[in-house]
Amino acid sequence: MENIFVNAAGGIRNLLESAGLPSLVVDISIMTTIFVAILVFVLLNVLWLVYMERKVSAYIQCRIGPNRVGPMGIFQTIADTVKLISKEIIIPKNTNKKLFLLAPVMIFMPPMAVFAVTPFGKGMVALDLNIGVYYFVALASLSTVVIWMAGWTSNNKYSLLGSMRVVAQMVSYEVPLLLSIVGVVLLTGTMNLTGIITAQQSVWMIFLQPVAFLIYLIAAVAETNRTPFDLVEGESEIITGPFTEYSGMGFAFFFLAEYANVLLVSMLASILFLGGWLAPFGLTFIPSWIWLLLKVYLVIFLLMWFRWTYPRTRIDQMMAFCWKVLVPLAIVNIFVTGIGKYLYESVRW
Amino acid sequence: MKTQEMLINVGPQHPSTHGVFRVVLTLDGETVVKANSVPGYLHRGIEKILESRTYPQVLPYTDRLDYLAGLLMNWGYVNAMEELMDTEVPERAEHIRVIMGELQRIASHLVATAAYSGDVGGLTGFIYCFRDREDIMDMIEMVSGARLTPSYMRIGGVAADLPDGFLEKCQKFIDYLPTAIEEYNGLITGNEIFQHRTKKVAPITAERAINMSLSGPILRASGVNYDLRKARPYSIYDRFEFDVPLGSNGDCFDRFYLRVLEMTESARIIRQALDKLPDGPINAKVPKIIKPAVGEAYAEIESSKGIMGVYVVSDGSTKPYRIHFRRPSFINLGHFDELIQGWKIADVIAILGSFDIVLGEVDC
Amino acid sequence: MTVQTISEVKSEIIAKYPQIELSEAGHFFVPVNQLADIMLDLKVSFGFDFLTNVTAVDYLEHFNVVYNLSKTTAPDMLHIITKVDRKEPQVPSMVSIWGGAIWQEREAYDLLGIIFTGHPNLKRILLDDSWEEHPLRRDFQWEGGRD
Amino acid sequence: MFGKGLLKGLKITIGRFFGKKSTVQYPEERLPLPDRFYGKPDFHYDKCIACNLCVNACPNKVIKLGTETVEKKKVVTGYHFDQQYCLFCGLCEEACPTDAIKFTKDFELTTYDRDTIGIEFVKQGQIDKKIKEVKQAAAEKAAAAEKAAAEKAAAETKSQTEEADKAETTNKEGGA
Repeated sequence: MENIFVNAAGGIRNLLESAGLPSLVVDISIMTTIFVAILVFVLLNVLWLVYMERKVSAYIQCRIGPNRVGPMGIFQTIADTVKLISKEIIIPKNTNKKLFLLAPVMIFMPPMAVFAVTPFGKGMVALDLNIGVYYFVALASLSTVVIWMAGWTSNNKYSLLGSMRVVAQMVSYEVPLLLSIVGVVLLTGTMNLTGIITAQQSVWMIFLQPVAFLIYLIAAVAETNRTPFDLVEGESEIITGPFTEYSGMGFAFFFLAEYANVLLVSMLASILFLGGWLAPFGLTFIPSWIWLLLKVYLVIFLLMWFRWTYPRTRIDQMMAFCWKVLVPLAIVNIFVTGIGKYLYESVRW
Repeated sequence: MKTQEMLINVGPQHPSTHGVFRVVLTLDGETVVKANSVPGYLHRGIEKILESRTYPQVLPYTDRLDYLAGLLMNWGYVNAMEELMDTEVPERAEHIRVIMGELQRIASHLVATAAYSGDVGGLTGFIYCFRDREDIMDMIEMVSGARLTPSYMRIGGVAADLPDGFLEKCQKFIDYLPTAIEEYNGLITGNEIFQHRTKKVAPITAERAINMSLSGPILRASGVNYDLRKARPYSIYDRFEFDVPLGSNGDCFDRFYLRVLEMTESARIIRQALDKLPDGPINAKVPKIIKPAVGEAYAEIESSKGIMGVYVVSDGSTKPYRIHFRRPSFINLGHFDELIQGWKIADVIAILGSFDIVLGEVDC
Repeated sequence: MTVQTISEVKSEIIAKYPQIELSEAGHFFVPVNQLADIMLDLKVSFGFDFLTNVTAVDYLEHFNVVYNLSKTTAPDMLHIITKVDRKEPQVPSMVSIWGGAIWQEREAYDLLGIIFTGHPNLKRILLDDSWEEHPLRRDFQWEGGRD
Repeated sequence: MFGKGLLKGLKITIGRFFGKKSTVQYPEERLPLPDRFYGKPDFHYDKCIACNLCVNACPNKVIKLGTETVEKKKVVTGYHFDQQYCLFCGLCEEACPTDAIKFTKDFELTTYDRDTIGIEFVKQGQIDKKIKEVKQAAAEKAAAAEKAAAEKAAAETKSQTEEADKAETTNKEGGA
């Protein structure tokens, strides 16, 4: 069980090599297989997350939620997707058609690209980049541009307001997110995600960096545009913000991309703070990738729980909270971490 | 660099204008510079329709004014008719009216609480309030046969006596209500994000509130103790013990929280009315064909949104010459344009929610 | 201060303004040319600070514009009627005295065509701006509907 | 302390997450409807006395009652209920002296087109039967009346003769 995916990849490689193919072709086909596998993994998870969100919200609200399509309504998202695919894509007048249609396609790119460097289990990483954290921070913020693109080309004032908010919010919350990760990087001394996980062998980062975890969590909620920071969509104020004019599959892409982002930030939270695929209490008979999934879903549940409990903040309050509370707190955290590390090391030697 | 003001049209199709209300905002960034309300998208000409209806036939149309408080609208009309005709309503009927009216008030305030929670983005609070409102709707259905449009009151009494099992059900609900209110307070009122969103937002001073003829929870949130049930008791409200909750700042939070407090007071009134409920007839002796003498009457009751007044002019025939409704939401909204200037677009929704308008009533 | 009953208040008002006619039902009939002054005095000297209701009735020969005033401190209410010529229905606006009249007067203008002089924004409120008639007038003709 | 309210909210929602659900799965499960529920109207042909009270009570002119006078008796020939305009206020039910119009608990009133939403309660068979009954009753009554009249006439002639006899006797007596 533990090495089922690693062994499968090795098996394919052996098979291709024994067929006498040149090593470049073998590498390319192995990479392609891995990326397809990641894509399938992400899409399946996203579909499941949509279903899960509906179920969690329903249970919190004393309801049952989807229960008609399949057992417990488990195929509801598939039915919805089929419906959305079959719907007409309406393009508003006086828009830049190419950009308008490009935005929903592009929205999946940043999260998908980041998944390339995330370790899914022991030895299960497509690209073991030594600056994984840096890569994540650099790429994740790209979705701002895509959402801004969608809002601007929609030629709708609500979309414009929404995309203005996106830029303001994402750019601001990028800062505390980054600063909270710096604490972890300081302690582990590496930017490689696998390295960060193995550095947590003795103790998880959440116990060494509780403040950083809290800041990361709050910033992650803001980065994924979820309540209490879902001002971008803010359906009671600006309809659905930048996505107001999208219909059919265009809308579905944005919708699904939100969950891909949720998956991504939760995965990083578990990698950076919850020990990634490390098994707690020595329960190693459960495969590492299952442990990672369990942790990821714990964080996702936390995000959903927040969403269905809290109201939305106002734009000025949200920005004030970011710059006046989170950023100073994160900087203080870095200082404390640095001093702590220095003291700890000087005591040891 | 040059900035430009933006004209944005909120409504009539917008998720949180509580119906088909429309307001044209001039925005500077996200801040409102100028606002222009445009009601009337639900105007059905009820006052004109009623010119060709007989007096009892007016009743079902009053349900459709404030459709979240149909019984109170019924009451407003029959109250004016009883003043016009000098009818004495039997004791039991008055008690039933108080019980049903206060239940309806709780239901209406529950919707206001729910919608407000939804307006600031907390959908779970919305569902919780609606879950508990369902019990009241069941009771109203049990008594009148319809949930939203009860048409239950009659000139000189009520349509039918309380059915078996109602009293127990009502008692049970009143006993349950405090736990429900505690839940709302925990989830909505006590939430810091919610408080930041609503406190100190769009305060109205007491003088301004009186000058703009605001009424109901909005007026009382500014600290003006003017509740018709106490100030000018109609029906049998002078016999019950209850307090009029008052706000101090007149901001969105006070307007919201006042409704939660009023629910408790309504429950208190219902409890007393249930204890005192006498036996006896439920209808006064009213002629079969209602023909009031030539004259006119204006009477007011305290509806859940504010002062509901009905002005009836009789020309001595079976049909009213003119009926005018003083609809609280309509008059309260008159202050809206002025109030939202200088606030953010998110606040506009919060302020509108705190006004608790029902478009059936605004547009009539 | 002694508490006055509503009838005492009414007789005091009548004593001050003999031009007001008191009907049997206790309604005040105020001539339209003195309406603004009397209303202002009712607010300032008699403490009627709350304008509850403004409406109008069409009697085919004339309009009755009806005002209901009350106090937030006492249960008193006044029912004031002023007769307006039907050909030139002009009434002074109460917006400068009670801001609450702002939408009610617009409604009366919209539905009955009474012109409130001095109103800051006398436009149609419920009906569309392109509408031409005033539907609550008794001679309003329309097509369709249920009757 | 800041954050207390936030935590309390989380506690409430997690409690509800594991708590009892309060929804009803509609087509399979249904809530009981109270007896007074105003659903689809129902009309009892035999109870109707064609008094027109319900037509006059209706605020929205929903009911059209057709009557025909057969043998001096009003027979209902049509009772059209234009359901799309019904306000479900129950004023017709209240006005009816014989409970001929009643509201049932059926609330699923949607139809696919406008033509089928109005209900014509009276069937031709019912009218024919009623007219026949009325005619029969009238005929019976007429026959009975005839019989009675004949009997009466007979009795009258008899009494007349008796009276005449009496008169005669009195006259005779008087004369005597």
